[in-house]
Amino acid sequence: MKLLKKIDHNILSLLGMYAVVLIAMAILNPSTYYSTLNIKSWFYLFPEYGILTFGMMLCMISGGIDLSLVGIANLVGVVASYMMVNIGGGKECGMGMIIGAIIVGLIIGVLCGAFNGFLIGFLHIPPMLVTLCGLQLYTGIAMIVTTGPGITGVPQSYINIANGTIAGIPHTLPMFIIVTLVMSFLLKSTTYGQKVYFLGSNEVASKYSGINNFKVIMTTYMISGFLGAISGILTSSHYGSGKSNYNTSYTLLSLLIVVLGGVHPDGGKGKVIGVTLAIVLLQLISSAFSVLRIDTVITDLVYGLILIAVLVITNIAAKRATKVKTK
Amino acid sequence: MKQSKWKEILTSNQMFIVYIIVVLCIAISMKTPAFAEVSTIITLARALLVTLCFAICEMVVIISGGIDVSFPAIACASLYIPICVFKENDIDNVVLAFVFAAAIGLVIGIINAVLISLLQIPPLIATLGVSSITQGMLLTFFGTRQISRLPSTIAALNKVYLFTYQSKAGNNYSMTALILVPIILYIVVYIVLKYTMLGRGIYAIGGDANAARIAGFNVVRLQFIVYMFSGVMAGITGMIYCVLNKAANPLNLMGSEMMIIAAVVVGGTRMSGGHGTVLGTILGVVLIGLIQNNLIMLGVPTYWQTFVVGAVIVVGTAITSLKELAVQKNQKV
Amino acid sequence: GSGSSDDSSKEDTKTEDTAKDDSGEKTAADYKIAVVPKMTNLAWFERMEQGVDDYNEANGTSVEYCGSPEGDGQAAFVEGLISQGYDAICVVPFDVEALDPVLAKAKEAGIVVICHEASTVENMDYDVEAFDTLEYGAHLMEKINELSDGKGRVIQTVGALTSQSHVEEAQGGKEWAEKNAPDLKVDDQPIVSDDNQDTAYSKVKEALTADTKHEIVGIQCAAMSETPGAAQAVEELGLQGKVHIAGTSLMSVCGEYVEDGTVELMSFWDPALAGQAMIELAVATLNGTVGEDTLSLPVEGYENLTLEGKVYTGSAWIDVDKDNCNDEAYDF
Amino acid sequence: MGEVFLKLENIKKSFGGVQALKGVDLEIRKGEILALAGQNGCGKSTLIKVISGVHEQTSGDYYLEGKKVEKLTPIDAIRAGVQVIYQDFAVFPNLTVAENIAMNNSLMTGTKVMNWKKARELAIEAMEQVGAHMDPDILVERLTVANKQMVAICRAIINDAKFLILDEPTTALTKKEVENLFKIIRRLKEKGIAIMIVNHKLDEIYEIADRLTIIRNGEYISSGDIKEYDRARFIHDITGRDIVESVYVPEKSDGTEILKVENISREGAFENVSFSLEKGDVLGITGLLGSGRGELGDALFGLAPATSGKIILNGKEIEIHNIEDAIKNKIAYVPEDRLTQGLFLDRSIQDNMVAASIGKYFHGGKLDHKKIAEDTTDWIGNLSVKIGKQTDAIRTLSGGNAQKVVIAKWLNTDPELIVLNGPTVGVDIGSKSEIFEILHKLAKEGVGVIVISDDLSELVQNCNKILVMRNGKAVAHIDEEISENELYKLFSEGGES
Ligand SMILES: Nc1ncnc2c1ncn2[C@@H]1O[C@H](COP(=O)(O)OP(=O)(O)OP(=O)(O)O)[C@@H](O)[C@H]1O
Ligand SMILES: Nc1ncnc2c1ncn2[C@@H]1O[C@H](COP(=O)(O)OP(=O)(O)OP(=O)(O)O)[C@@H](O)[C@H]1O
Ligand SMILES: [Mg+2]
Ligand SMILES: [Mg+2]
Repeated sequence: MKLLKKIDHNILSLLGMYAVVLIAMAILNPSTYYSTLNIKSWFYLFPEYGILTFGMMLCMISGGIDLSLVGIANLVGVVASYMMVNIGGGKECGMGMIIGAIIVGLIIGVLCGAFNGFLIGFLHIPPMLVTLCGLQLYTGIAMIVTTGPGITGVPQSYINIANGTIAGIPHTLPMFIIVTLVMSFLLKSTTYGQKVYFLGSNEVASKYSGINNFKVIMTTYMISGFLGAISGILTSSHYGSGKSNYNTSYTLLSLLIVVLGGVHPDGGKGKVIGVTLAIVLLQLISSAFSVLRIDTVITDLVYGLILIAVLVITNIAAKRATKVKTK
Repeated sequence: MKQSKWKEILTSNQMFIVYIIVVLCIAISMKTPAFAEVSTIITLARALLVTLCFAICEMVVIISGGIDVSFPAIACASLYIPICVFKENDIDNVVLAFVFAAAIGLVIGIINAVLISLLQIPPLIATLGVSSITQGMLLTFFGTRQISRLPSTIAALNKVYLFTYQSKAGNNYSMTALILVPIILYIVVYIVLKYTMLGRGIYAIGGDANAARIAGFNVVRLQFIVYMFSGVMAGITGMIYCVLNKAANPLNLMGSEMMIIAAVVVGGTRMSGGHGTVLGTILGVVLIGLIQNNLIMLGVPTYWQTFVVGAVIVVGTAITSLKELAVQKNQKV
Repeated sequence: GSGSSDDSSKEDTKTEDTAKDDSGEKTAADYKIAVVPKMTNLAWFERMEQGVDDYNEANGTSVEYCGSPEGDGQAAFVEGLISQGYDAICVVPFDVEALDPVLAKAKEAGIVVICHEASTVENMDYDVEAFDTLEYGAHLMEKINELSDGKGRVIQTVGALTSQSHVEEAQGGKEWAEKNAPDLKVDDQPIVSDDNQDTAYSKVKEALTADTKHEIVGIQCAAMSETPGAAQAVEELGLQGKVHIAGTSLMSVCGEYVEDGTVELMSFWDPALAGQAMIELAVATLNGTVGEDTLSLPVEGYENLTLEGKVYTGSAWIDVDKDNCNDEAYDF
Repeated sequence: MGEVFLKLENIKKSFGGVQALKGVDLEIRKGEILALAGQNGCGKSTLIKVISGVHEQTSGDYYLEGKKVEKLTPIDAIRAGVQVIYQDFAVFPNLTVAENIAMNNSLMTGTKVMNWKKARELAIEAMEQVGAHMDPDILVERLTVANKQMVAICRAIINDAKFLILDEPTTALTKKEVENLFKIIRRLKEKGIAIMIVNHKLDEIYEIADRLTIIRNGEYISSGDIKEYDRARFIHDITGRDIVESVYVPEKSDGTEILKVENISREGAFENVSFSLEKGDVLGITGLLGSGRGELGDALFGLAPATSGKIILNGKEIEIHNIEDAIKNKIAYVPEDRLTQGLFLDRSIQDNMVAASIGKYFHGGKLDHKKIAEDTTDWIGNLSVKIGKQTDAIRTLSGGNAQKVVIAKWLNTDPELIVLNGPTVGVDIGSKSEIFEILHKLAKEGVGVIVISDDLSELVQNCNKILVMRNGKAVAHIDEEISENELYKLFSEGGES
């Protein structure tokens, strides 16, 4: 019991979910679910939204939110594809150009983040609105670049980024792991990380403690934009094309994951481990659904239920543990 | 004194929105003379009807210190379920339909209230969860296909007009009678918010829930009222949407929440709660509606439209927030 | 656990088939086949599901009909299928660019890929079209031309600039007009409706309002929800007979406007048949009995398909107007 | 004396782990003024919240006018005539002054409609009584702390209360306003209203109270007529030890100048203020509200920087345009509003402790969490902060202890100059003297110490230099012993000096 108290309630309830899903599938349809092919397919999918989700997480810990991530991702994908196809010469596009396109893409991501950060940190417009507008703007620009249809014909080596494997393991898995480690280091072991938590828990006090809020906000949204950009590169590589309207469902998905992962929507609280668990959990569930051939409309339902369930359980558990009622 | 009052009014952020609207109207009429006609008002009224209803609910919720992203889902459920049930048992009763819709909205509203007020789950997340649950249930148990042949009395409501105006070009523009719903709604909300303790209580809990509790407000009760109101109105609005389109579609409204929130904030409501006016919200909705519904008349190329809408909202919200900031920067007195 | 029963049912159907099937020719029952629609939440594709179910009824097969409710979930959904031991996947791509690389994976995994409404997919075995989309668009435009005796302006609507078949359809109409109807001016840019009836309604209405000189004589709608939307606008503005609508839709969606003549031509092909055609083509491909320039599938409208590249094209479109709209055959 | 209005017997209250009240008895008669005294965190506010129905006692009996009360909600209490001015005011920032003041009244009468005209009249009348001058139509969020407190007071007095509770009502008021308030309180007392006041300023207690009840960390200590308590016993009962109130005299300064400020000005805040600070000096800055004393502090920390003038810190001239500059030059600032500006309420004591110095724990490519914990423990020791675990949320600490953490947060940046704006607001004598001991020690070690305060007795005792501000100008530099009364003259009188 004491030991249980030690571990975060949220993590506990997540692990509970893992047990449920894994055991259920072990009974219902192990042959397909646990086939190497199926497990491999997970590694192609969750890094794409997982990396983007970390951006959402960072912003939420800082007391904000980033609804523009999908817009950034698509804009980056579109610009990168545009460069490789219209400048680099499509399929025959040289390595130099590919790398160039990726770098430009990442820079654009950071710039979008900087734009968000500036409006939020300097003009003090509520993050929710800034990033909501951001979503419109970035999607809009992507739409202008493509005039609608996706930009196809990117070189094979670019497509390999998200679809290729090393030693049978998709490239995307190590990428995801690296991002995860960096994020947890950034939050736990850097000054910047601590400042994000302070900013998230009390903006005024952090200002009066000599923390440069503007700088921290800028950094936060730029990092978020950077992560969005990575996810954008992966998406466009995965689909072999850049387009303004890929993965529009990821905005809500990432929001849901972050909260599942125990990040407090008012900021100041949240752990990388929790979010990582949540990211993988959702992959396990959606895969289970596709294997069990359960109509995908039920996924919404289940996600919603899980979200509420986890929150309620966590709240009650937390109340039990420390009955300190803070009013 | 008088002078400064005027200055205050003319530089209030609501006036800024008005200025933008005026400029926009002039721009459009220059591009398309047909815009400068009575018909525009009718068209706009029809186009904004649903948005107006949603916006006022959202405003009340935000004033109370919360936020609600579940109303599109609520609306979808409350327009689709009654129609399905009616088709099944070939019932055909427009009044019943609206009552049914309101009831569904009420139930979901109560669920929101329980999660937020009793279980203390942050509003954004609670309503987000409720939203996907509602959608999931709807699509799972009632299917996903659009129903285009509505029961006749419901379809008939679509053709009830207050008056019909014939434009210079000879087109007919008819003002739907349903426009009365938002009109009445806005008047009622205005009175309740300004002249009843209920309304003031909503502002109070939005300003400082704890202080409200200490002062003797029943915070839980107020929150329940707010989310129940939001739910019921979302339900009714859903049915209105269905009537206006002469079709029951369980998905079309999804995703409209963000634009509505933007409209409300452009109208001067503070996300942090406690501030917001009915007039402001009208202006916000009109501005965003104007831009969304007249891009063709403005001659904006199709693939530029997303961007333009975004840009306008950025400006709108920026103005609101900057004015607010200026107020806070003011010397304390 | 429908999942587990899949495999077993597959097993026993195999055995009983080899029993009754004397001509060594394998049938759909011998293969694990999935039919994936653009999205599950359209009447259009519920009709396709109907078709698949009928097919299973008739042939005692267990072909799967499954997909994601929203179009942009399709790629991920198909990716999920690859790992589940299918012999063939029949898919109606929502977004060709997004799906293509996923289909590439499918083919690597040795799965036969059959498409519909997507002639440009690279990584597929064959695509079966009810008809040539460009021709189809031309067909609609032809009608508008006829109704408006060749003079005036025509606007087109598409669900999204990102949806290939819609854009092709519009393009087909425009090209036809440029060739055959010099006085019929088709707008360069189609109106985008997000495949949403309400949006289609207000945008068309806006366009008609702006058109004070009444130049607009026709509207060509590509997406199913647009035709009723456009019709509603025309009707409200009292422009019936002045503005002629020809578009794709279904009776269940647009029936009343066809009956009252606001929509003067509603065309479609029967998704149910299209679905069955995909299945048959998949089986044929698995059996290796394809490849010639012509192919005959036991499905109405697909008896004599002509092959061009990887695309088998039939002649299966159905025209409905005021006069024939009460035919049960079209009532879906 | 009138008959008993409220009687509490053996009230216990615990918040999960924290036992805030361990059996307190309390009795109040109509027409008497009872002072409730005790150290920070001894449970005064909690007791008040129990009385007003905000918290429910864990055990113990509660009698109102002789009748036992079972379950009490805030509105019940208000209806029963219990009016409270809370320590944190509990006013509505988003509503107008008028509405804030009239709110309780409408709630009490249970009216369903909002009558703006009546609200305005009530507000104006109430403000006249208190002698406050505010535009009734202005939003409270735009008011200064003092005026917010005024609003809270007005709100309490307009409702014909039978029992008025004031939890540290004078923390933000100037002497004049305090006198005003006391006049009102006495008038209400004449009307036979029972009054209970919580206050950390002894002089004020002696001035206003008839009886005294003292509690120490949640336990009932003593109770009786104010005359039975001389200063020594009072302090002893509160702290449980004897504190000698002495005047601070720095050891002979070696003349090394730490800070020199020359003619700094800021439009609309202060102009041409000059002062200097030698090793060992503790400089007090005082003045009425709006005299520019607070703004001076803000300027030194770059919150609202001075627009002209020279600042010389340890020999080198420095520019302060923003907070980062101040930090770079090792200037520390303990802000006025502890709750919103000083503390990260939901974060641990440890996090709060290092908030301003997190950068220095970043070496070897990562943060040294072990060192952070150790330093925290040291500071808690040095400043004898009373806490549970140093990983507890800081909101579980009470005024004085929280304030010590805020100070420690800055000492951990080893500053060259520390500016404290109202460091002892709402801090009990015990902690107060401890805090000043710390400051004196710093001064000895050569850190510049500036205390901004309007608690004259505390300044007289603890500062060897005092700068008096009046509407933006420095009107007096005092660097020898001065009596509180003399100081008060300079402090409040307009005109010649
Ligand atoms: N965006 C970032 N990414 C990774 N690490 C960062 C980032 N920002 C800050 N850090 C880490 O924190 C350390 C200090 O950051 P920062 O410069 O914000 O602190 P500081 O300069 O000491 O404080 P202040 O911001 O008040 O000047 C840096 O050396 C770096 O290792
Ligand atoms: N909401 C709460 N949750 C947990 N502990 C609390 C809470 N409120 C008060 N406490 C604890 O109860 C004790 C008494 O707090 P209280 O605020 O009554 O002290 P106080 O006498 O008012 O101090 P001060 O003079 O600084 O106002 C303190 O130890 C405090 O930490
Ligand atoms: Mg720095
Ligand atoms: Mg207290």
